[in-house]
Amino acid sequence: MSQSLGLAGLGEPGLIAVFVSAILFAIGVIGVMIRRNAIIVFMCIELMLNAANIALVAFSRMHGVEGQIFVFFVMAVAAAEAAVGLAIIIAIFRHYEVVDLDRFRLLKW
Amino acid sequence: MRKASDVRVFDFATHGSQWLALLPEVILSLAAMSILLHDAFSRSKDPAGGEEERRASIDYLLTMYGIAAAFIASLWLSDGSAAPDALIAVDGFRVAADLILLGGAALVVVISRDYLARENIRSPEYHALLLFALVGMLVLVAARDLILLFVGLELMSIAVYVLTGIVRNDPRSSEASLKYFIVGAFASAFLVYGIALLYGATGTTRLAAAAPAIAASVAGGDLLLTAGIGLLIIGFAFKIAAVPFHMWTPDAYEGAPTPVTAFMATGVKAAAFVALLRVLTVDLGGAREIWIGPIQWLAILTMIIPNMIALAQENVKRMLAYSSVAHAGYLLVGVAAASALGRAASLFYLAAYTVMTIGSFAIIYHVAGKGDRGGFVEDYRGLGWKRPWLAMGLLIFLLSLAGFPPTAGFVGKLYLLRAAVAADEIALAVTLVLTSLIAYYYYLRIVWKMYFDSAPADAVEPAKSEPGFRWAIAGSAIALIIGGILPGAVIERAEDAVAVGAAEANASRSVQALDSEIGAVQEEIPSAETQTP
Amino acid sequence: MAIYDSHWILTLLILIPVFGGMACLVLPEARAKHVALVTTTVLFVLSLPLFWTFDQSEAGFQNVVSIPWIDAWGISYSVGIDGISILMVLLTTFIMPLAVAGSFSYITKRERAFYAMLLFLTTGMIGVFVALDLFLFYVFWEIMLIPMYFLIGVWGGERRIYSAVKFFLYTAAGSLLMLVAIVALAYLNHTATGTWSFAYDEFLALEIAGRTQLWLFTGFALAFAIKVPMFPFHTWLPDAHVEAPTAGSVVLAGVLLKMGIYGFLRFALPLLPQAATHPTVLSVMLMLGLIGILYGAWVAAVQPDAKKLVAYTSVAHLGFIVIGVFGLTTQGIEGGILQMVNHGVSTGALFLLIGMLYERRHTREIADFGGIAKVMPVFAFALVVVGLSSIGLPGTNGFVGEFLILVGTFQTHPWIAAIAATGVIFAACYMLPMVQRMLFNSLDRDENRQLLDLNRRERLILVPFLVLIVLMGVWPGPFLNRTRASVDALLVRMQTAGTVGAEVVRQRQEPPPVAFRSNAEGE
Amino acid sequence: MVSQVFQEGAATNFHPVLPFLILLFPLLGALINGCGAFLWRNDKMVPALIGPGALIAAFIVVLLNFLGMSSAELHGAEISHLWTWIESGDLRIGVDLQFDQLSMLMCLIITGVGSLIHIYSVAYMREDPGFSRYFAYLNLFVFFMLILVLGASLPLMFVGWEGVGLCSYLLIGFWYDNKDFANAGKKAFIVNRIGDAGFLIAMFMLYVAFGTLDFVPIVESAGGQLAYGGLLVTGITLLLFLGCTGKSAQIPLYTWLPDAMAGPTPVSALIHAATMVTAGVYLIARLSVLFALAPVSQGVVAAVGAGTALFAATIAIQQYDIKKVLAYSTISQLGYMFLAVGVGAYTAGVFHLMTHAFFKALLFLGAGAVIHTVHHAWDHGGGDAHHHGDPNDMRNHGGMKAFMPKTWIFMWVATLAIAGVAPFAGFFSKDEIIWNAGGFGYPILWGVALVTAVLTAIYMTRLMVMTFHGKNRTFGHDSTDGAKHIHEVPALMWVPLGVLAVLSFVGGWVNIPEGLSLPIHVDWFHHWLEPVFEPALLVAEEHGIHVAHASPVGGGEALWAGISTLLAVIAVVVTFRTLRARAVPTEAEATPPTGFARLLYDKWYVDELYDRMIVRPSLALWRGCWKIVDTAIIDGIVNGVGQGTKLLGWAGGQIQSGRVTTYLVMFMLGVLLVLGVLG
Repeated sequence: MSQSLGLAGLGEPGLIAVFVSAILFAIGVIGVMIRRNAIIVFMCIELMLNAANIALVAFSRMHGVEGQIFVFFVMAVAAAEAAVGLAIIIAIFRHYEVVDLDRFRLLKW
Repeated sequence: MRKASDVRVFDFATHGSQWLALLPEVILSLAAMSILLHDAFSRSKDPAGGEEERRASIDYLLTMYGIAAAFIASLWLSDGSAAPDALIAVDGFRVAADLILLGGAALVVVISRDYLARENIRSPEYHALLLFALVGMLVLVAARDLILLFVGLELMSIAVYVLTGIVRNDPRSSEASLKYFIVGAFASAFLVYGIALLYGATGTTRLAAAAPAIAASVAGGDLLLTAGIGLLIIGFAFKIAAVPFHMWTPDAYEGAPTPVTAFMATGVKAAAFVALLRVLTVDLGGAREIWIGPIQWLAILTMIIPNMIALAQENVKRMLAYSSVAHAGYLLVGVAAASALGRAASLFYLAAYTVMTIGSFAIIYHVAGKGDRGGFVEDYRGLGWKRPWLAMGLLIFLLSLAGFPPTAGFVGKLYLLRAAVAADEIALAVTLVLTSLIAYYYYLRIVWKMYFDSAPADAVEPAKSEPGFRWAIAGSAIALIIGGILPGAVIERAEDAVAVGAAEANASRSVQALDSEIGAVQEEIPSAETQTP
Repeated sequence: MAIYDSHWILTLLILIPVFGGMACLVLPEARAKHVALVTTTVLFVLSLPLFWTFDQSEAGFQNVVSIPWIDAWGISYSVGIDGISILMVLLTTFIMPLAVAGSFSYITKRERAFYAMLLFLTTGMIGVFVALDLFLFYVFWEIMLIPMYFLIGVWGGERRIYSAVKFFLYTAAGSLLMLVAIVALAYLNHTATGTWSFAYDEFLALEIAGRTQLWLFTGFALAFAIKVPMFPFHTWLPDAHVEAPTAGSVVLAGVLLKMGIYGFLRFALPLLPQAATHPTVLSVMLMLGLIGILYGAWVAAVQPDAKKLVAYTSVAHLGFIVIGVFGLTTQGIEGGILQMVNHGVSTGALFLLIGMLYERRHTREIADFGGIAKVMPVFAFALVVVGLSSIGLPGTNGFVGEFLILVGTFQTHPWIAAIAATGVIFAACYMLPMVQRMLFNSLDRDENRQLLDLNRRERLILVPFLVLIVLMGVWPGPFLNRTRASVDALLVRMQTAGTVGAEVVRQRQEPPPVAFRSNAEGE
Repeated sequence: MVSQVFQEGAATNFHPVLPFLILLFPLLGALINGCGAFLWRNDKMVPALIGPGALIAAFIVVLLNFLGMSSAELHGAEISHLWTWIESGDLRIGVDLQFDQLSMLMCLIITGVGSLIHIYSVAYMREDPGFSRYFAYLNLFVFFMLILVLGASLPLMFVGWEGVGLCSYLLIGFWYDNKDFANAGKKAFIVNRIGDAGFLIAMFMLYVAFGTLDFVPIVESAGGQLAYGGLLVTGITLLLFLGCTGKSAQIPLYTWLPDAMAGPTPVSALIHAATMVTAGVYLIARLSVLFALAPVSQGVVAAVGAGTALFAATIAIQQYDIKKVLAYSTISQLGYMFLAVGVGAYTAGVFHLMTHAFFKALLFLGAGAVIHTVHHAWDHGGGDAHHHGDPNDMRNHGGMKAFMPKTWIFMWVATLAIAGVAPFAGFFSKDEIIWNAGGFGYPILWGVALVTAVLTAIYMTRLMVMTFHGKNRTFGHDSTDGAKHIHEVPALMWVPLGVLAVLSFVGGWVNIPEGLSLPIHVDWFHHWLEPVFEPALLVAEEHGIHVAHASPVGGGEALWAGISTLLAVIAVVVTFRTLRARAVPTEAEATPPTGFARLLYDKWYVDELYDRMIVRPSLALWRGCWKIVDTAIIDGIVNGVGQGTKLLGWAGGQIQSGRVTTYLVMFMLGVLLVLGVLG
């Protein structure tokens, strides 16, 4: 079947926004891959979420408000996630005194 | 299925009807909050005395009542219906899922009681979080809108992250929750991005309504849609712990308090699967040829690899963790079938799987003893003759997990096989049986330790269990046997449920959907054959 | 005998052991053996009249009960017997009481569980033989594994765990593939008729393409070949036999091994006739059978362990049955069925005898004995008679079966049968040396001089075997007659199926072109 | 015209009287004595009465039937149906007894000679603890032997065929606590089974060809069914003959018979001389028509027969064990019979079968008497160790005629009979065989037969001389206490010898061919068996085969009969004189012979050959199957798969390193996979 991008209705700026979001997402992924520090890894994940937000907003140019509403949900959830996440990191910091992901190896194999 | 006359229709025109449609969720949330409030106000000055115990048991009761009420509520919903493109699904599929989840949760709560007392986990949030997670699951299975789906998913996940790490003074627990959290967050990012792309491709987050758009973009080979579906699958693959997104599972399962592990292994997985089934095989049913590839691959990998790794496990808890990953693989076969038959099979299997998994985890934490760190295969030597009933329970759960007649596990496996064969997924079917052969070995290993070896002199007798626990185990075991000998009723319920789902899927006017689902209505020829030109 | 008209007898046979087993589990340890004995005896007495009430002119199923079970899948609880299964059912009910009685002094620990397992096993075995719904069949087929797994694993010898697991996985491997084949059949049936069903007779009506038949046949054949066991899938058998307790070995050899053949006769052949009569399939099966005969005998001949020796002889005997069945002639198949019973009787008895010896000396090494005929004349007599029936001496049951098998197969595959006939030589080569080295030669070991001859219980156990050995040897008519109608029906089905079938039943339509017939009638 | 014959046969007025009794008596005897072996072990009275009694009773019934038959004009066979044995498809095998002249004759021999031997056994086995067991076996043997000859179909005959094999096995290994004896029994059974396999296959071929396995229809329709000299009939007959070589101890399967002498001597007389070993001859006679149709097979049978006769005779010359000598002599005489039935002189074969039954039984029983005596002498005479050698060894006998004159005389009668000296029984039967061998155009075999006749005379005379003549060596050379302990056997033993001696003398007179141009000529025997062999003879006739009236080198029957007798007499006399002169060393001081004699003494090393060529290689092969194929390869694969999977699992587990970062990497790989395989 012929492949198409399906971004027809998206205007110039929207298109740019989508690509930005894609790049941002990629950066986030790479960050997660290469960093060892739990906090930073988590931040990179936030980056990915925001990339998604940008994409949503961009698409809502094409499809109307639904996307923007979603963005708010994502933000809210991300906030909750951050709260819990940091709490967890603190909890484990109590045990190990470090936040280096590769140091947590009690559970393996 | 039911006649149109006595169907309770939720049109969502009035606000009330939405609340009613969400009644189980609402009830559970109220229960959870009331628990939080209750122990907020019943903080006693001196932790000494029966205070703690009393509060614990009140929490316990509140939780059970809440779940029971929710159960009744979803039964009440079972003869309701809503428009196919409604925000919240009101259909047999959801109700069936609700019942499975609620039942599972109830079991978990019951078996937790001993555990919490033994490990002396006093934090009252335990039950609250469990309920919130449950709410998330129910929302997840009810969602017809990707936004709602995302919210439900996160609600569930976040609560479970915390539950995993609830034993704060145990590094393993914290480590487990961290691993789970990091990977989970990573995955949900993919999910969100996937949803975004899907939204971009279809212009709506309410896929049921988007059938034409999907059809169009499938026809047009729209990359946006394809990528979106891909990311969506990845997001779910993490939740259902499909290989290779499963790496966190063994660690998280091992590190988490065993009842929570049971909850994760059943509730989370079940909810995610039901959502996946609805999204892929119903809403995106028209795009089967897009997503079937990844699903098949995940299924095969998920069946083979964990089963093999489980062979080499000495720690029973971890072994069961791997085995539950493998079961996700079996369930993926049901997804790949992409038919009403497949959905019904998955529902049945989920029900059986929930019971037998929780049961076995309960027994192994019981055998592991205080600290929940033992539980090596060697510790089971001679158990069969020392604690015959406990062992017999475990025996039944293991046989069911292995898919051996006469247990529900066997019927479920056969059900999945049937779906796979009917969908012409012979390769998957064969993989399924061959991998379950591998699985026989490590399940049997525990059995032979229990019965063929005699206990060493210094073996520690597992503590006596409290009646509730015993009833739960006995009940589950008997349920599995009955489910294996007389599964008729359950099967009919499952097929009924998906039949509704299918009927409504028809309503979404999509050529592909129509084709692939008509079949489904009278569980039909492989959808593969019925692709439109 | 109202019950035998009301058909529920088979269901009773299936249910009684379950309750008996539960009774064993709950009653006091000392009572278990008696409960088991009573249960199995009742079972036998109940089943015996089947032999007379059975209508041998009827090719179809009798005492049929069919009630819907899992409607959604069109699965029904349907049981019945025909000429192929009746002897198997009776064999089972005949062996069980003796196996139980044979364990009275052998089993000393965990008796409750032991006898319960034996009884559950009985349910499974009878179920397999009477099930007319493939789902039901498969359930029984699998259920049997668990009690056997326990029998070997808990009450077995040193390497019991290895053997038990080997047995379990080996057999399970086959049956899982069979499960796929069954489901596939059900699905084919569904596409043909639009309804789901696992009923045997519905599958019989199916028209299946040749290629598909081959695939399905492979699925079934593997499961059955492992169960038989056919070379090269036989290695689980010696281990299982050696490690299993006497009763386990008796049941294993007496009944379980028959299920493979029974499966071929009941399912693989009639359901997939084209595949079964496919020249390649036939020659493969016949070759494997033939190899089994020779190979089994050869390996048996050099075994130092009496029990292992007998185990390998089973491979040889079952090889005979396989070529009899796949020779696809009346004599071959009837002989095969008869030989299944014979093997059950004689090998069962052999294992009992070896068990009795093991109880006394706690060794099975042939070399540890010698000359014990002097101190155990009754034992010696029994062992010789049983051994001779096992090597098919005319006048014993073994001969009738082997003879029919060979006569039958010779008509379609002369060379196979001719080579198989040399099996009688090798049979002598494994049985006589064992008999000699155990019973004869000089009684030179003190521990052998102390041996006590069989006690009353043991003699009583052996009597039925000996009677049957002679009876079936000189008057097999009653047994053969009951199989006839069903076997002929099967053969007609095979004949209409394939090219091979045509010549198969040649000798059944046109009378042999012999002149004397006419003037013989003339006289 | 074949059918006409049978039309008449149908019209006969002979009906067997109480046929089943013939079988029932020995069977009951066996059962009672069998119970006795367990219940009243030490009571010698019951077996002593039941054992011989059953035989005599059977003999009487047989005699009645025989008289009835001879008074009636019977062609074809009378079948008495007892019950249906095997019925499957169109294969119907009844338990039917076939009464015709041949089976009647055999029954007479079996029960008659059998009775004598049973009586003899009572005394011979008197002191054996297994007395009752012995008679149980012996009766059982007779039962099976009668089934063998009376069975109306091949399978039923096969029952007897293997049944007698079983009893032979049990009786050879009767003293089973002696390893060699037990081995001998086992060897006999296994070797016989080789032949039986041939028998079985032949049966299958017959069934395919005829659709039945009953003798009557086969014999009747053979001519029409099978092409003369066709491959099928040749195959069938050769396979049948393989069976015969096993049962009747012919090359190449004869090796079991000499070992079989391990059994009690009366057993050797009954089973390994008079009855069982002749079953092969009987089988060929029974199915003579098939062999008549297969000239090739006939040639083979005749050649093997003659060859065996000569071969065994040569060995017999150098044996010292009296029973071994007789054993090889038996093999040799059986060779004669096969030569006869091979060339087509069926009557001659059966005739020799009968006479041989008389004199060979006599010889064995006589030998038994000697052994018995020596044994006793040693037991009672006590004496030092070296006396307790092998009572069978002729070097421990010598000069017995002084102590046991009756036995001595009887033995000489038998010796002259077997040597073929007129007018003893052996003369007539053997002469007819030799004559026919020449007459049917087998000059070489004819020569062989003549030579063998001479050898027979020689080794038998040697036996007589070493045993009965010269000085007694039982207690060493120079010892006089032999007289004290060696004495004639009791009447219970010598009376049967006497009866047999008479038979060995007159037994041949039932058939005095006019070719001998003696004053009297009797062809009763020929006439008696005529109907049985008629079909075969007809076939031969149709294909222009007939007896020539001159020997291969000219001269009539009378002349050559004279010559052979003369040769025999000369051989006897010469041997007697030469050996009388020679001093024989006792077993103890004897040294094994050297040169060619050694070769004969060691029986041409055939046993060793078989051991190296067949026994050891197959055992090695079988071990290989077990250790290599089974354990190493098949189980190796099975366990290998298991271990391999486990190993893979362990390896997979190692990836589960515990590092989240690894998990994330795997995650990304998964992402790539999913995106890669998207449709």
